[in-house]
Amino acid sequence: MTHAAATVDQMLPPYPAERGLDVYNKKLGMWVFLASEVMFFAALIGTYVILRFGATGEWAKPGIVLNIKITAFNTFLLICSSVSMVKAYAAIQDGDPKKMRFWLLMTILGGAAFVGIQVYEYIHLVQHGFVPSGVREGSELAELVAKGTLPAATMGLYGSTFYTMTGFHGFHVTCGVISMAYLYFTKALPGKYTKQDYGGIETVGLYWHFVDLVWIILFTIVYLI
Amino acid sequence: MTTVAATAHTTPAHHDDRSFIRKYIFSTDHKIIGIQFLFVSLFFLLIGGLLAMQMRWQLAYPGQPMPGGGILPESMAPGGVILPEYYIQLVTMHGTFMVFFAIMPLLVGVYANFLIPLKIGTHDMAFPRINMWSFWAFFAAGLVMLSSLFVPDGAARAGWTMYAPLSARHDYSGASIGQELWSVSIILVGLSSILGSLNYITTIINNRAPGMTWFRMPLSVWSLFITAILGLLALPVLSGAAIMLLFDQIIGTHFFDPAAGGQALLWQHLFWFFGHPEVYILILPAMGMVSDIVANGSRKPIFGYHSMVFAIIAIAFLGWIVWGHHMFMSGMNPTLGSSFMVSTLVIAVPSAVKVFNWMGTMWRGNIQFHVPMLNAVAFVAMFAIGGLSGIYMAATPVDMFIHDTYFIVAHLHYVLFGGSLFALFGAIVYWYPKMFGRMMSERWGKVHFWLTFVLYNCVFFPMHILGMGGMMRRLYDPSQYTFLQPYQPMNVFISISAFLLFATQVIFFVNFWWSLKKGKPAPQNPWNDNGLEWSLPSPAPHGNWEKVPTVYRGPYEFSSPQAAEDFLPQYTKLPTDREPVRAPVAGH
Amino acid sequence: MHWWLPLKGSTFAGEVDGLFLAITIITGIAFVLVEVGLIWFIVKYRQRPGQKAFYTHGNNRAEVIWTTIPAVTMVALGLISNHYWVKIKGRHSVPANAYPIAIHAKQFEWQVTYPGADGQLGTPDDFTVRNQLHVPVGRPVVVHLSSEDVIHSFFVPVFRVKQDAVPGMEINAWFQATVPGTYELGCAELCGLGHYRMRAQVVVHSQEDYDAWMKQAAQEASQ
Amino acid sequence: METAHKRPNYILIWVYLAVLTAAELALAFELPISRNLKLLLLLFLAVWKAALVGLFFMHLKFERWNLRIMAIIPLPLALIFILAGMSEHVW
Repeated sequence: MTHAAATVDQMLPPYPAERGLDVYNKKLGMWVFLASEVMFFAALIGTYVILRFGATGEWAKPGIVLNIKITAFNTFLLICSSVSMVKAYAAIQDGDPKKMRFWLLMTILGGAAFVGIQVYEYIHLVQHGFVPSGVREGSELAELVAKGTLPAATMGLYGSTFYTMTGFHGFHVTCGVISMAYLYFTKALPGKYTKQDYGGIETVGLYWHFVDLVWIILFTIVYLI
Repeated sequence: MTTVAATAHTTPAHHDDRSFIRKYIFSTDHKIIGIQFLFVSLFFLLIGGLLAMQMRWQLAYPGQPMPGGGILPESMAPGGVILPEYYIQLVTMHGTFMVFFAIMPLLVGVYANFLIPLKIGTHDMAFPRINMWSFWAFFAAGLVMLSSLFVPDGAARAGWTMYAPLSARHDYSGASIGQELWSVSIILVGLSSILGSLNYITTIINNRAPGMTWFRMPLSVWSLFITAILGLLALPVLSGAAIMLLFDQIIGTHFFDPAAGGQALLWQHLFWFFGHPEVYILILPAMGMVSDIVANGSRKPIFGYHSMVFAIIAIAFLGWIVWGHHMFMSGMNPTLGSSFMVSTLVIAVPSAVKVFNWMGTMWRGNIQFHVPMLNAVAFVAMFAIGGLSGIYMAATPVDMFIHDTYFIVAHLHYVLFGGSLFALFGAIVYWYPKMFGRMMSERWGKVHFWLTFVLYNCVFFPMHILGMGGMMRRLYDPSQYTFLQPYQPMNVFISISAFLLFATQVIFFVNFWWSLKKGKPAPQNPWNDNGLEWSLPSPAPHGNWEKVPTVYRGPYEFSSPQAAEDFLPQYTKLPTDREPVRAPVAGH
Repeated sequence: MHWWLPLKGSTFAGEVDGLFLAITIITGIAFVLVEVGLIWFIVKYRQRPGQKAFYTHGNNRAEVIWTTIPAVTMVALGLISNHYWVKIKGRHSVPANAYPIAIHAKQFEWQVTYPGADGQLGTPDDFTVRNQLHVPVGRPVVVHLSSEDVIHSFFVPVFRVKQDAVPGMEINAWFQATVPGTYELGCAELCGLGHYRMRAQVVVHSQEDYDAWMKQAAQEASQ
Repeated sequence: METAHKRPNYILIWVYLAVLTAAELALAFELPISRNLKLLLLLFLAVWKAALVGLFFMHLKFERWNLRIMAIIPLPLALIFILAGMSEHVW
């Protein structure tokens, strides 16, 4: 398709064409994109695993620097937003745009709240003295390091990997919230999604669930281990 | 449903009422985007060449003022004499420009964009607007990289491989903004490649013309498809690594800084985990296009089409498990070295299969030596040398001696210049008529080819000897070492050949520009080829076909007994051909 | 100037050179096969009026042959190479009686620490000399490589030995010099703007000369 | 386009995910078991949760195999990289 806006049947594979993967272009494109996202996070997570595995000395025990309670709540929030996304998808599949709009709005709010809480968490951590380069001198955490509660040798790596991994995850969540909000105002509100054509919802949903999936891994390996 | 679908997917009429900006600048037409990539990356190819010339001057005449070097600022070359800090910028930037901004976009940006929709028979890419963003991300990356040459303390200085911690800490390299701009630019390159790759993959999987089955696709499309998969999965790793490097440089993280617990080898693992698939990104499309051209020039079907396809897939797969062969001497776990050595040697097998199949294609052919064919044959000959010299460094004990010497420099230039660039010279001439509607000059093409072929060997073959003599890479002044002083005449010989080689490229550039306006108008199918793109007028119109063509056979039916001429296009319907039937899909 | 490899100065230089030669023979055969074949085809099958190319899509037997032969050759080469690799660089390759020398690389010099009279590193009689590597002939020497700042690479062409010195790691490399004389040690990994002048002198002594040099150098260092 | 498959109970998946998260927290901070066993169990739970999201929310369970392959291809590559990187520290 060059420039005709084919609004009908967006969710069918191109035709006439040789048989491909039997899914429409946008969905296939999103899966291909997600494959590359897997490799991006593999680089970040792999770096963390390798650095931690090869670190000389102990790694900080979980729960000392990071606030587990608030992050657990955040995890729960993201899981909820994932389920509300899939509810929106189910609603439009059943041809109920009103319900779809409600659940999409819930997803956007859930995602935005996640980002908000993460920003709050970052501010809190920096105030306590946890920064990307390690522990700020003269801070609360520096005293813990001096007391030996936290290992001095690996705090630099801890800060580096923590902020990079969660930061890029947060960036992805932000992108997701922005694109969902864009779809909400330009497509969902004007009622452009129908039982036949809800490709935008499915595609952005795939992205959103992927971001949730990454968080599930990150939460476990960064906060709990 | 079928009827609805069909109407929804018919092509718009061909009248083209887009404004100039939509048509030529922020264009979403895959052919225009390909041409934009072509102009920009040819420019960077020229920049990369100019940087190489300065290096060659310093290597041949160390410490002597470079002619015309007076225009360079004091911080680079006072009085035209190249400083060591400028020399390592030259080394770094030559590699970076050639790999990321010349060869890779020339092969993938230009030819994946231009050829995929034309050769598989579709109107455009699956996501034309994402395609446009891919170009502009690349353009921005190029501008950032170019601008780094002009910042106060100069461009990045750690080699194109940016080994940490030299690259990660400014007090080690002596450059700050330049290093950071390098990282930023590479992140953008990664973004551009990912956007491009996802487009190519989706388009090839889903948008092939009726009858264009997987095993009727031209090898160029096959190789571009596999390349896109490599790019899709490798470039995000580079982007991730470059982001971490940038953080080390600007916000004080410690990923690659051993002084604070980081790991220096981690950068090498990340970089080469991307870097080795990247090596195949830089050669596979060239192989694919050479296959097309060799079959056309020999007027014979490609020999062993299926084994060619499987060789591409095998190379791509093995390409993921050989990255450690760049790190044999890095202090890597020696057991890991053993396994990387074996996988590296094994990857020579599919490459050999490809070379033998090209030869098999030429065997008992009726070989026409048009300019693309000359370049394609040169590709086969030179790639064979580059591939064979790779075996030396794959064998770890020998690599212990030749690693980081000019032997490596010779090897990589035999593959990248003798391989990719010769294929590109062929491809540019071959598809020029479909891009611009005119032919490039045959005579000047031949002059350019022969001069390049001879001079190129004069430049890079002696580098093997230098490497065997133990001359290290990236040396500002080899005459510092007593044992390298006797090799100085050879350095002078290489440099003079390099200057002439560079001058020869002027012929190509003049031919290219002159033919744009004054070239012979191109017929629809100047090379008597079988591909779908030749069913279109030259240049191919916006939207390509009114109605996508139907494909009846494979792309290499040359000299078929079924046809009177010595070619039988994929879109020609013979009385014996049946219409392709597509299995019904839910919904259609 | 050599047109082939430089002087063989260590015990395994001959093995490395032998492997180099073997690969040259293998690749030489392939090279001749490909290039002569190409030229032959170019001449023999060039376009002639009225000639039509032979219409074939390939030959499975040919494919099998030219897949198998390179595969077998490459695996055999891999096994042979691995034998030497394990011997030279494997994790247990350093001979037990090797004479220890520590080299600390920094931008842009080699700091060579000798074990002194007791032949042990880490004792008070160690002394350090800049850019001078003296080794006894006919005795395995193990170099403990470390780096102050960035990655450097310890490269002595006549010994055919190369090993990166990586900050944060201590890497051992060993060799056994066979020919007394004066050679050069260079840095093979780009390490900054002074990379090109990061060189040192390598002197291979007979054992008596080495002992004499050691005594004198220790004295000079202690002053 | 009709959905060919029976729709999974999304709320049930949600409950699963919430319970598994709670189990992870309990495992990480309450259970007195050896560190390695804890590590193994936590990773197992994480993969389980990730699989639930992938299979049901991203409806991979209901896709054809060739699309599933698309999602699976990067995983072995990532694993190869991580294992090679880790093997640097065990010799």
